[in-house]
Amino acid sequence: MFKATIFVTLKDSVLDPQGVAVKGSLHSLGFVQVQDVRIGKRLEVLLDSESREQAEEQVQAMCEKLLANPVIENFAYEVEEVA
Amino acid sequence: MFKATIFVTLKDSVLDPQGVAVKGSLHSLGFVQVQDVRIGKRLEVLLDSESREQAEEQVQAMCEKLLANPVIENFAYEVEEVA
Amino acid sequence: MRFAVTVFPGSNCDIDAIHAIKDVLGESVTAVWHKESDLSKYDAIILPGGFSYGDYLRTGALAAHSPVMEGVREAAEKGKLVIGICNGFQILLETGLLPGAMRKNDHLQFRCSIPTLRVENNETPFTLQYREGELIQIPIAHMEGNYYCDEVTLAELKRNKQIIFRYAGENPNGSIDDIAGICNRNRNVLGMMPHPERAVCDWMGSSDGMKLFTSMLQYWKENYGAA
Amino acid sequence: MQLKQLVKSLPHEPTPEKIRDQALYKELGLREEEYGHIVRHLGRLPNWTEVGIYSVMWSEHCSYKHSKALLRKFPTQGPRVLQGPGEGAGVIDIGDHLAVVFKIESHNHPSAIEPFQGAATGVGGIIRDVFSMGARPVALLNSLRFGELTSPRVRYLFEHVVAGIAHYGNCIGIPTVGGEVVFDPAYDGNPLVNAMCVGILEHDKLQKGIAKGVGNPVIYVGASTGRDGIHGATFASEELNEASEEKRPAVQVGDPFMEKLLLEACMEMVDQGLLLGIQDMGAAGLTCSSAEMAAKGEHGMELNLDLVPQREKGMTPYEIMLSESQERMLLVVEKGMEEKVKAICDKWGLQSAVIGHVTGDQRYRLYFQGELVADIPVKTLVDDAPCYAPEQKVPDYYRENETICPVEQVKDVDPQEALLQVVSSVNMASKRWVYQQYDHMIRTSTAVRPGSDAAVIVIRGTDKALAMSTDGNGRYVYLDPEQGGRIAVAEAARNVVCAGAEPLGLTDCLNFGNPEKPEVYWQFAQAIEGMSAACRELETPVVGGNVSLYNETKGQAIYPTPIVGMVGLIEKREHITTQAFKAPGDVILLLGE
Ligand SMILES: Nc1ncnc2c1ncn2[C@@H]1O[C@H](COP(=O)(O)OP(=O)(O)O)[C@@H](O)[C@H]1O
Repeated sequence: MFKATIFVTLKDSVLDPQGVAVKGSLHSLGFVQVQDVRIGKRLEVLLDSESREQAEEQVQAMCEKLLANPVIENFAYEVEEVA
Repeated sequence: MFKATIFVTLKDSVLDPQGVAVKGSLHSLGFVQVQDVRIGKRLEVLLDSESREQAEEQVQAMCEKLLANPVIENFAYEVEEVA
Repeated sequence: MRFAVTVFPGSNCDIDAIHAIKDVLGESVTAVWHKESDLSKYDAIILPGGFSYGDYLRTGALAAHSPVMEGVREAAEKGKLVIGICNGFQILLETGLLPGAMRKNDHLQFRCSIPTLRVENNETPFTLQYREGELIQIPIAHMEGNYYCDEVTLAELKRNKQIIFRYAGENPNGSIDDIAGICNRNRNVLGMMPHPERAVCDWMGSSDGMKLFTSMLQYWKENYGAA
Repeated sequence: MQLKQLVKSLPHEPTPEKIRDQALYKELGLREEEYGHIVRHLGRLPNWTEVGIYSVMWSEHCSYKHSKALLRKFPTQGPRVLQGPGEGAGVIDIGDHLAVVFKIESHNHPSAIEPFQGAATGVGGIIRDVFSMGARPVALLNSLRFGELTSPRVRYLFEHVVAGIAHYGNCIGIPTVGGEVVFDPAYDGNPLVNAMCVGILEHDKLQKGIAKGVGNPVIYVGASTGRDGIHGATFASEELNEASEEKRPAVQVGDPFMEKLLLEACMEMVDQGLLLGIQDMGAAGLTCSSAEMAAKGEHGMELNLDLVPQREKGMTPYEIMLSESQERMLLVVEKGMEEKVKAICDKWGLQSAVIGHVTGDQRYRLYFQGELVADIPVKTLVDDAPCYAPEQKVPDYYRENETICPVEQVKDVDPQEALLQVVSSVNMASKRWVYQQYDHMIRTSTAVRPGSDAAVIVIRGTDKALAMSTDGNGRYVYLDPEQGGRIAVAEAARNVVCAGAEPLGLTDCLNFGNPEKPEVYWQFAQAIEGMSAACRELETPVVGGNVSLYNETKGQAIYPTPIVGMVGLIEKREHITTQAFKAPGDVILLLGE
């Protein structure tokens, strides 16, 4: 079994309305040192693949097809073998 | 300047309807090896703190106060110094 | 004119679209389940609002891979009329039939209201009965209507007059350039956040959405003969 | 004990003897004498699963043990009433072979712990109550109470409750057309979140939560069962205290998308006439739905818990039975109809499983890994639930108030200043911030949107429309529970009349403090008297409702807050009226004293 941890983040050029709002809330809570907040996703996918290579290929394909939107997002992932 | 990368994930026992729906879609796209999907958040917070210790303290407090909902979520973070 | 309304798991404005076409416009309309991929029988396809697949992951993303979207793509290529309303717009973006992407409203809240729109281009099959610059009232109801595209795409949208509707008063979601609806280069695929099907009788609060549907009808009659 | 233990106890659970000796039943909210009843009913010591089942069935939430006697005072009959209290929701005839189905319910405690999910699942639960009657849900309303907005905690609760209500209703596609919000320090630690759903039913589609026909299959439909919400039902019957924080993981997460699928699948089954009985697995989950269905049908039931779809590994019978996972329904169909049910579920991508069958012996039997783990006379769970009539006492504040003359105190107030203060208070201010987060137009039948007295929904295919409103004023009820109760009913009726409707009937949610305190119980009894009197006068029967007791934090009770959800019928659309002044020169009339 393999576990892929996938990170989907907004491209730097895209304004992140959620991040802006959270930054505002943090400031009003007194965390004035906060300069910037960006919010992305962290997905954990458990895969019953034959090999690490196969798992990685599949994760790459999933990200391209579904998990990230290339117009506004980037993705990265790590795959590890689990029991 | 310090950059904190914060991961907020649903507690294991809490239902993740989003993960269930994404798993279904991955299956119908042919990724039948997928056993489980759980979706959480990844936040990047840029902090103008005096020291790493201070930054870590602040991040811990932010998570407890705002960024994670202790009733249903766990959090973890890493802090690194950036230029 | 033969209309189809696609139904995804979680669609919920499908009945409203059907009601507007059948009972108010008086045209034939069929609900098409997301597993069907042959839409060749229909002249116009409506992708209705709602929360297809719960809007999980990204709004419209999971629905974009449904078999019915094959049929929608084909219909669009053949010059048939395709309109995506709210969640339907989001699905069209995710399939790439329209450019750009959708983000959460800048105030992070769901917003339901009846904003004023300006008709920016009345030379499309969907707007030919409106005047250019006409102010109309069409309800919105969404969490993610904050339209985004990069500058190159925006310039192109402007150059080709693909921006069809803009919010004329307050922008309710933070969309770039106050965009409320855009079409493709061929003018036969329209995506819009406001719900014209919710503005087809005065008692609903506005009947300004009616002309969108009668425009489609007029266009079809003029270009393809009988209705 | 004579009868040898045929019923298994699981190795890691406390033994029946230990449950007795260490009074472990008390942890589940059962009293010593209640435990005694259980032993008598079973003729032996109950195991852990059985104690758990009794504890939820006999909790305030399921059995109304402190309120049943008083609730009987409500007038519940009327020429138009097709179904009074006792089922998922009340049903009133509106002609043309149509009926209106509606109910209000509280989700106060879950919302105090996790406001977004607590409020969202409250909405989900009340929707299931309505469509399990065979009705198509067409509108949602709510009634909310919070402390003062100056407190950050209150703002957090307020924002997240509203967002949670919006999330569920918007996603499932039912318009939220009305409601009310009041801020008062009395609700500081204990917000109230009451949600109401209204549906439209064709007469011949009326469903009941009943199990009958020996050998008929019992079918589980919807989301898998996890450990969520275990103890929710008993939890809702306890005061909030520091220890509630410990029970936090008990809060369940809602999935409106799943409920939309469940709704459509159930509507299809109703249309095809497949169902003999249907009941929502809400509070107390599988236990409450199955036991009530069996008891109502005068039948028994056997369930094999291994067949229950499960989300988590290693769940015990206790956990499976008490789980409050959302978006699940229990069905009983004619033998042979299983495939048809499955085909509909498959179409909607829902899981379904035959988990047992109806029996003729009025016993409630559960099997787990091949062993019998519970065997209970089913009627004892429902009909033999304890019933209390606690002591009543007129509170001191009430006596003291009798000697005060409030008119004297306001004599010196400048009316102009007072008016400005009143219109600028949060309680009077526009609630647009709230209702613009709710999709109130979906289904394109909302003729009067939020912002007027009552909301109006037109009924397609007819010239008719329904007006609806939720109202209540805790401060009035606190000052004079009997009068306050009357006023709540009258206000709701007036709102509905002002929309052009004739009031048909109402549903109520009685939010009170700890009934074991004599002063609180007096308020409760008085309010019910007042409400009943107004109902009789206005000929608006009570066709359903909900009781939420123990609304206290650190021993301090909220204002006694009965909420009334009134529905009225508008025969012709041209009769619909709204609140706003229409044109200059129109005459303004003042009716009444
Ligand atoms: N929680 C709520 N949900 C939906 N609508 C609400 C809510 N609170 C207030 N409203 C709407 O705002 C309007 C004014 O509410 P309120 O001030 O309580 O009026 P009234 O005193 O006339 O009952 C009503 O139309 C009501 O339906």
